[in-house]
Amino acid sequence: MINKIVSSVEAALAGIGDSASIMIGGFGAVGQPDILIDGLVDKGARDLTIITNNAGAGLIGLARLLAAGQVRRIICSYPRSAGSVAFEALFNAGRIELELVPQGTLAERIRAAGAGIGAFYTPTAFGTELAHGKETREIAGRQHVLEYALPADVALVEAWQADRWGNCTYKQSGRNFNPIMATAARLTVVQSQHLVALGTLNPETVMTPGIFVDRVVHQPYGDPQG
Amino acid sequence: MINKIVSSVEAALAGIGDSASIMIGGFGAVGQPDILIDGLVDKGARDLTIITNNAGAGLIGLARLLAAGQVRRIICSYPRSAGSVAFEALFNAGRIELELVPQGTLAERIRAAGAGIGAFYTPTAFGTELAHGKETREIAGRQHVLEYALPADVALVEAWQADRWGNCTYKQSGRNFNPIMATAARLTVVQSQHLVALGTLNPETVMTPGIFVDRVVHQPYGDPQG
Amino acid sequence: MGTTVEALSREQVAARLASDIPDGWYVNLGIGAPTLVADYLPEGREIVLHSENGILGMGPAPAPDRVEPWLINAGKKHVTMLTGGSFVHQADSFAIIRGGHLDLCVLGAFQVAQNGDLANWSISTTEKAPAVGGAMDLAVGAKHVWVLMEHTTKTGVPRLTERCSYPLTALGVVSRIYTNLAVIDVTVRGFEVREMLPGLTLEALQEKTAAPLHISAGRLAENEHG
Amino acid sequence: MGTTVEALSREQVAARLASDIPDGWYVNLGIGAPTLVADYLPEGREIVLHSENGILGMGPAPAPDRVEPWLINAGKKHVTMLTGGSFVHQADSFAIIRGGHLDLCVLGAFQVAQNGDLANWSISTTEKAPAVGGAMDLAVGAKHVWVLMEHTTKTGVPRLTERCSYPLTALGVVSRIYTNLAVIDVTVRGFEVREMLPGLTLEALQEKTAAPLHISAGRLAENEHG
Repeated sequence: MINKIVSSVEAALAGIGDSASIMIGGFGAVGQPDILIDGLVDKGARDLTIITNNAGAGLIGLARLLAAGQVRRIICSYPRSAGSVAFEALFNAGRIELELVPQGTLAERIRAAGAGIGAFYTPTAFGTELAHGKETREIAGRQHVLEYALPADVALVEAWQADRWGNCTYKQSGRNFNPIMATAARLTVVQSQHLVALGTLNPETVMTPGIFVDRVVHQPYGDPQG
Repeated sequence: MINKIVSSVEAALAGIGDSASIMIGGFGAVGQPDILIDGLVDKGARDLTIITNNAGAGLIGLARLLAAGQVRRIICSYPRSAGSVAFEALFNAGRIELELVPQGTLAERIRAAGAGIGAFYTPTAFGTELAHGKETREIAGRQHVLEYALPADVALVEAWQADRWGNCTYKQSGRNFNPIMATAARLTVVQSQHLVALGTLNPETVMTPGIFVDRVVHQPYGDPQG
Repeated sequence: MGTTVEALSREQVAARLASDIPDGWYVNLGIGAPTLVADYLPEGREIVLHSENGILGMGPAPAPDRVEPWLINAGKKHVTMLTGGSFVHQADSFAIIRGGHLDLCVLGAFQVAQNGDLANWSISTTEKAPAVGGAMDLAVGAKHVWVLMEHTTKTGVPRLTERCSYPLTALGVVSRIYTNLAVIDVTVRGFEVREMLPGLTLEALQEKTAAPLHISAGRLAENEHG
Repeated sequence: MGTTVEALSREQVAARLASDIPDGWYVNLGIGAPTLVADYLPEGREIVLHSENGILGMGPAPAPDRVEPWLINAGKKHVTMLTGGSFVHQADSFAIIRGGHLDLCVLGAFQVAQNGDLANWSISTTEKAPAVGGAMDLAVGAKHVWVLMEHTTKTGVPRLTERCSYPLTALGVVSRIYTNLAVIDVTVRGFEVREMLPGLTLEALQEKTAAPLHISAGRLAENEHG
């Protein structure tokens, strides 16, 4: 029998060690799996590489993980935002590495990793600093930049509903990076607002099929914070 | 006001001329837009390039278009099947060109065209005849083949439900190539079993957002034939 | 600078730009000033707003008592959904952008060059905590890129230049610029003035512009007849 | 060929293979003989079947009066859905395959070489109407590739060879072969016999095999103890 549901955040994060690369879903606070991030803080894993869109705000969620000094490197598109004080303090002090990636290229690199595509050519960033040193190629009369798949050891995902097979749905703009990150990591851990019985989710509208998911922990967390 | 609904197959296919490249959705008979294909036969457009998974069966749908001698070239993964007599007769007589593409590579090339990705590296077909003459590259210790985006002039799609903005859903395994083809053509034409009022479809479960669709024609066609 | 003409407010520029968006266009409004365009979309036109975080058919800000906590835009502000809207994940959202499906993207800018080069993401290569978000994808992907900005910096330095000195976002992509003084097309000839504030002379506008201004053919005709 | 041992039927080989599939695996069964495996999945194990045309959690064939016209498998036969199943489109279906998310793919074959090379899609480079489908994607994508085939052709030509003479499907991918005579692992040493029909000698099996057979370490130990 397939049962991916685990009963605690600790069990959900078991085996995640120092130096892991970790994708974290969410766009701003919406769809960001804060409880799992808090679990990472409690766990104390260090030297992490974090792959995510933003770099957190305030002192909760991702910002808390950054402030705890557990992150060596962040790969993201938009670290600067209202309240991104934790990131900015680390960055200005030279205590965190930043790989800045255009948002669409970040999404596509994550998707490529999940889809077994080794690399791809995108027109985005051609001729800019963010393509500096990268291979380029003219395709169909247009200049493109070569970008590589971006896999991770772990993906932390926030879902709206999940069942014991790991099938998930998301809520409104909480979908964002969550479904693609779920496909791109060796270990995909879902924090779900609701647990539902197998068969509750309509097969036509499952957004993340369970094949991509390893563990589900029920966290009726409520509305996005911050 | 956005209203993509047209009242006839003729209007749905207006402007499609000789030598057009045309994607046709469906896997086998399921999700194959037979009424639009019949419309192409009636229209008499010739010298077509058809991009699709199979090459039709019997004497309906795609097989009928082939038998009518309107297709110069077909790009597909699995032309041979029970009843694919129209294709086989043409192929054996040297009267149709075949570009055989692994099914996943076909799907990915179509998706790439819709997503503005110029080309990508896939491990599929490395070292086989289907990669003959293609560029290869080792990425992360694995050999890959370079494959290019495959766009088309027209995509013919079968949907289950559609609204006046062109938002679509599909039914069960009728989904297959339809959503990705809808993204990859300059003109996307949908044959839909049901028309629904705007707002009927749940924003969370629209499978093809209307942005990808140009025309919708209502065809309560019934179950897949053949 | 010798002109007594009252420059337009940001709101007025946004309204001026909004009036040029045709019925039925799919439009992304960049974060910052371009977001204001949403408040001035002409009555009677259905214009579908896209947001990078995965929304099509975004509506205005909600009443304070009708906030949906899970529904935010790319600027991380709460929004609403129009009837007919839909959600997509991040890779699909940027497939929409990169794949050329948006009719228009409105972006803010630090500088636009006379060849259409855009600089809008960073003011220096040594900036602390740089952030790019979806700007580079939007700039290369949308069918039309219109810039909404002040004609000069606060200290009077022209933003329309022969060549951008700030880091580039994309090459040769801007087709039109709406400033607080004029509407200017970017053509093969360079900057072509389409419209100026009443009372403003071409000489006065040229004084605030660091590249040659041309009178557009359309405007010439208008002058001849008027 | 000197052996009086009765070879297994296709159904018996399918059942033998099925008994080795662990609980919880995600499995794709290739068209043809591998499809039979579905009929012998062990009771009490939840095994999730994937079908290339976009199904996860495929169930057995329906009763004649319960056919769903829109629900077919990759072999274009009507199937059912298990509770917990879901549908995906073609690009996502092959992202599952190529991305390494399937635990197992069972394929038929014309030939398997001792280095794991697989030839299963074409018997000649001049074949009329060749067809490849998803075979090449499945072969490179699944974590385990098991082949189910007759040990020799009808005329007695061995299918296990030093080197494939037929066009390749993929290089070095097969890890195990289930034939009507034996179960054979493909290891760094080449073919290792894991299991033979009772009464069959290694010599008799070698006679029907065009590459050296080794006794697997596991089997040796078994012999020593048994």
